[in-house]
Amino acid sequence: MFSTILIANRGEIAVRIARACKELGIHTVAVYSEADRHALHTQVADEAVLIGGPQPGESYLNIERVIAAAKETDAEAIHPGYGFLSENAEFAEAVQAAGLTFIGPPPSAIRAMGDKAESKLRMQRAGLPIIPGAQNLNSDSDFVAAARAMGFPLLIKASAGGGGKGMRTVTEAGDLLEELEAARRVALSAFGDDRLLLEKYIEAAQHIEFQVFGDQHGHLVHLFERECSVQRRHQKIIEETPSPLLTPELREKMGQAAVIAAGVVGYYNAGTVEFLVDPATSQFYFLEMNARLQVEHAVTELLTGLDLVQWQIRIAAGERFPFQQEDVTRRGHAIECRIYAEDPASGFLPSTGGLLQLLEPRGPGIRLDSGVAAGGEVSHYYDPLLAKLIVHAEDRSSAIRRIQAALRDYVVHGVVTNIDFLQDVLADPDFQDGSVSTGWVESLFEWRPSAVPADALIAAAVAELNALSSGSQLAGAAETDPFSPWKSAKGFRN
Amino acid sequence: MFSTILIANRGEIAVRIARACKELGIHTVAVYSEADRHALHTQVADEAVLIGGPQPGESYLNIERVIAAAKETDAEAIHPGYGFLSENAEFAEAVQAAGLTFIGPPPSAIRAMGDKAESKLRMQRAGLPIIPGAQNLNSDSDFVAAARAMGFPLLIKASAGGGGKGMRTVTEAGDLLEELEAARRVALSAFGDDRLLLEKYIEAAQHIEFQVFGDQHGHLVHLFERECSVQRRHQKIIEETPSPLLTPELREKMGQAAVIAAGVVGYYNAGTVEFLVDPATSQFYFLEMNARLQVEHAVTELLTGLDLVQWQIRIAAGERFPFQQEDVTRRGHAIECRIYAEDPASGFLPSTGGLLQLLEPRGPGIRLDSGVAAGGEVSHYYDPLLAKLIVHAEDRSSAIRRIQAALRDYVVHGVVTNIDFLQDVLADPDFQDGSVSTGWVESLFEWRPSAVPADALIAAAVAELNALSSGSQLAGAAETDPFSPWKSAKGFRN
Amino acid sequence: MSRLLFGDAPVEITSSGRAYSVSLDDRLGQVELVEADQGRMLLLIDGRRVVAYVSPDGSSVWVTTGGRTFRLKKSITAARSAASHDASSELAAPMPGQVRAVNVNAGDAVTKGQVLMVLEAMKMEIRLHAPFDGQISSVEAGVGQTVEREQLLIRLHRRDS
Amino acid sequence: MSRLLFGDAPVEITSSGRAYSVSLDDRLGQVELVEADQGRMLLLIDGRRVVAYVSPDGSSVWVTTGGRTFRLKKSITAARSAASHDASSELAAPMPGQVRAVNVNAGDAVTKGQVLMVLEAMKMEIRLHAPFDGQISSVEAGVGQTVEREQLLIRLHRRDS
Repeated sequence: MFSTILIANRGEIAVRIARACKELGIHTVAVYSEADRHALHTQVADEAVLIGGPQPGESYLNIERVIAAAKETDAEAIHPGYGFLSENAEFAEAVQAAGLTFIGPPPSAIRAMGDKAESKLRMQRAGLPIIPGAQNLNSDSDFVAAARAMGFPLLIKASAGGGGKGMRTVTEAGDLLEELEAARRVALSAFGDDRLLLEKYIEAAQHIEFQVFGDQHGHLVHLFERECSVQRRHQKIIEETPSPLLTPELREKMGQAAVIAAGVVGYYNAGTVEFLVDPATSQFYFLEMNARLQVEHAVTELLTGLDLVQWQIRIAAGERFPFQQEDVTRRGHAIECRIYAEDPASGFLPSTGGLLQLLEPRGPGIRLDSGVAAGGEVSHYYDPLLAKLIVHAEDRSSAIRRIQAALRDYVVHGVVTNIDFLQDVLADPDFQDGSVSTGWVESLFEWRPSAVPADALIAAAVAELNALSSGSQLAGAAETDPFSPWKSAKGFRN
Repeated sequence: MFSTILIANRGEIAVRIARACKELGIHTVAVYSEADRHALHTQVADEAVLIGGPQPGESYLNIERVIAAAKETDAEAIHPGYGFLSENAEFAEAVQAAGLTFIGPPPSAIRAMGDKAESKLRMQRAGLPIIPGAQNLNSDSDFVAAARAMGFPLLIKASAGGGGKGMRTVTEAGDLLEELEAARRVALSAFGDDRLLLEKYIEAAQHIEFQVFGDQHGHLVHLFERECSVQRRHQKIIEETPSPLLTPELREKMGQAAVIAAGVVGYYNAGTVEFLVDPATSQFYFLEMNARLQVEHAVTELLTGLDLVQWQIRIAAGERFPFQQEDVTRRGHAIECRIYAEDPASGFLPSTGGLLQLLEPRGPGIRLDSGVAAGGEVSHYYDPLLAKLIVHAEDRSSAIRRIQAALRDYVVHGVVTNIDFLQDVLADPDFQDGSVSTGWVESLFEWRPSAVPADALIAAAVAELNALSSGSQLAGAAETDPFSPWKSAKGFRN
Repeated sequence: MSRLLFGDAPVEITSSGRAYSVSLDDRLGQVELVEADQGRMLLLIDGRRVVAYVSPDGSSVWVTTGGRTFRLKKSITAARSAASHDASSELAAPMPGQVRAVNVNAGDAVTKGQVLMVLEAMKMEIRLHAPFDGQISSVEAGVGQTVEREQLLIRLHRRDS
Repeated sequence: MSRLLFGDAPVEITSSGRAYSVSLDDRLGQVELVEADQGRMLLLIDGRRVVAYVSPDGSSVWVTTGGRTFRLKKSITAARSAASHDASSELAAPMPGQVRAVNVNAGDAVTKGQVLMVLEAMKMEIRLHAPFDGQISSVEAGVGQTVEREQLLIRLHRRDS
């Protein structure tokens, strides 16, 4: 087993990986950018190395700096988390070339799955159903011709991408060129590669993905599905397992397809095979494979009782994954809500600022993977994910009630979050029925922020009056939480 | 289902019951004594009613006051938690007489199991093995004669008692009268009943108990065992499930015996049947049945995936318990450590004071049922249990590593805790082997507090120097945590 | 008696010790402040127990009650910012970020809804649209530039129609 | 240079800005205070990263480092309390509680180890034993009385032997 691991990430996933390492008795090294000097992930690691400026390209995406930090601290392996360098085959190869272990799949599998256009064709050859579309287009006129042939609505995707970034729905021909242009910009900035592909847009489709897990000795299983149809801007906000709509037969067929997909590219470690399911026909289509740990891995952990991050590390160290397909069992129901610093009332615009007050829910069956602490800052440089709230309960309706109760206890002041929005999604009859498709949030779910209740105005007035009359602000000390890092440190350093 | 429940308890269990109610959509009423005005359990409930002075007899043990509070707030049911009035048949009857529902077993079952002497004889008639002993003794000379006949070492127990209170081991005849006197005092004070019984002391025995659960329609199952052999002063400090020493055959036999024991007294709702197991002979003995929710119920919840407190409420409301014995499954391994405000270096003497700093662990598979918050006070009036740290993992060794890592993250300043002691128990080869018996902590485990490391002295010196030179205390603000209740309120109220 | 304005909601409040009279929407309520902890308040509003979490934040105040969080703008600021939104001829950055594209130059005529500039923040594209038909007076930021929240990006004026 | 005493451990410490020289057990170390948050400090001790949680508590200080918590008594207090334990002729309550039994009266001769009084605190019995062979001078608390921590309960003196 490794004695030291460098975690090449930030936020909640870096914190979560550090905990897995601690439990395995492994020393951890965090890396951080200048914007993250006081971030939670630097505090939970045994060591922390500054690797560059706040722009991702200067730090978290800087392969040389990350590897140099690992060498400096005698790390033997690097865990990339998700996002950043996690699906970068050059990075995985550079890690190996430096004599270190990359905790993830083989670079060849990353490369094979990283090109979304190429991987679709490969999966088609392996017998998996794929969504009709057009790849390897170059000129605008190629795109226009292909789009006309396919018909609208259609989807533009980044060939190199994943996680919904750069993905755009085009409903009429007139918007195509502008959307292509925008998608290219995002793709170039996010993945350093502006190639795009087109895909038929399947309406009312569900996004269902399968977790796969394999070791370096040829053993590969799936760990069941995750239902990820609640999305905004093509990014997931609520995930759950089991999927409320999957029949046992379809689960088995899709699970087998996921294992085939991973096997074709010689996959090992954790990966996720994404499918679109047309509920009208029960037909499923291979969408893409994410060659990394997924944001929503925790629902699978709660459902199966397995610690995926610890297994990632053990498999990277050469251990065998000891469970056969029939040994992996499901119990109860797990749901995750992603807590974003974003304003649902302004088109989910990210919100930045200092966390003036942060009260996080706790209780039986409640897990919170958080990347922030009271007093911390949410900057504009990185993804606005603050935390993931995950619950496990005996069945779906208990799990929904549990996560609703937990969200009611979640207080975040200083940045706008999507917590109230999540509450309204969870309470919606469509969600409660489990009949939500990927377009639901944007096309069917009508959301308005609640009117400000009298209680809130009264509380604000009492607090304000008190601040005025006492001369000191009633709640002002929340801005100098003694447990929040650094606030007081400034005075102390002088 | 009930619309309002009164929780007749305090501390972590009152907080835990309130959460179960919230998830079931039930309004909660807390009760509190004058010493608990600012306690956490009053903050998490929807309402809170002051019921009397700090002495338990004036408040938490005051049947009239508790029932009056329930009537006042239109509560329809009362959850007694554990301890206090939970095993008081008169209370259960008074609740019913007031037209309210008692969330627990029928008063007749509480009464039948409450008399430890009587219940032993009853279980013996039902065919359960019991420990040889003597009941219904009156004069000191009766006790002396019975003790001589049994031989030493022997145990003195309170007839009316439970939870180890008033229990004393006597190793030689000369100590008998003094120990009887002491046991009577404790029994009278704790249970209002000073009758005692004698029992053969089985050396190197293990304490293994079975959770039983039944509904009001005659359906009764067990939810597997809990191994509770790590005890100090006859009180459990670490519990786990599965028991590392139980064979599948013995588990099945004991589970059946537990269901028989509960059935004999017409039991329903949650209860626990305690056994002593002699590992030398694999013989087990019925010890007693606790007619209430157990402190350590959470390990069973994590093992089986069931929410016992929610089921207690649903069963009290008349629902059927839907699981047959074969439907209840185990997964992984769960361990609980009880976090006490007590000083292991001074014979586990309780420690009181204000919580100057409190950092609680969090992470995948970690559950913390806490009854306190930073800034709170630990008084001498009540049991010194601060919180229960419970973990779930794939197997016993992962669970041990997980709880060790969690304890390392647990910071409590202001009262002495048993955290370091627990760490040393967990790291001991005997514990790691799973071969610990009930006398182990006191007879075999040698503990000394660690020597103060240089790092701690250096940190204290730097902090102290800084406080001296700056004129303000470096860490002083930890004493006025803005999130701690009431500290600032005092100034505000003036 | 104090008259406070949160957004467009006027609240009149009078205190005597821990008791307050509050008038809101022509309804008068009696409020008792039972406990106040920095950031957390326990109130009795007409005898009903209400827990609220409150954090002042410059000209705003964050309030959480009943599991919902609101950012209330205090009167004057709120009025000013609403006005500037409607009548303004200045476009400012809605959040910190980097300029990805500038689609117009000074003097260009623009139509309402036209994308004038594209920012990237938190890996997301934010498009600045023309709020009315008009003409660009000046462009204050260039491609690649990092901008702060509220930083002026484009000035424009209404076209005489 | 400051000389501090925690329990019986002397620490000599000199500061210059955020850097400190610390002498302990005749070993000299270089310490840098990287970050200090109220209650949490990040130190570099001879280049090694150490996180410590510190809370002052009157004459004591609580320190957690490496997952272990210590209550360090600052010099003078510590010395005094140790002395009073050994030579004292006064027995005080080790914690707040209630007197359950008083087994002696003023004037009684007692032997070392004899139980003089029984307190109940947190549902636990605490027995006060005679620290030496001696005679009771006075009994300061009666059965049923609630006593505070450090409250005087019994005075006794050594028997001339």
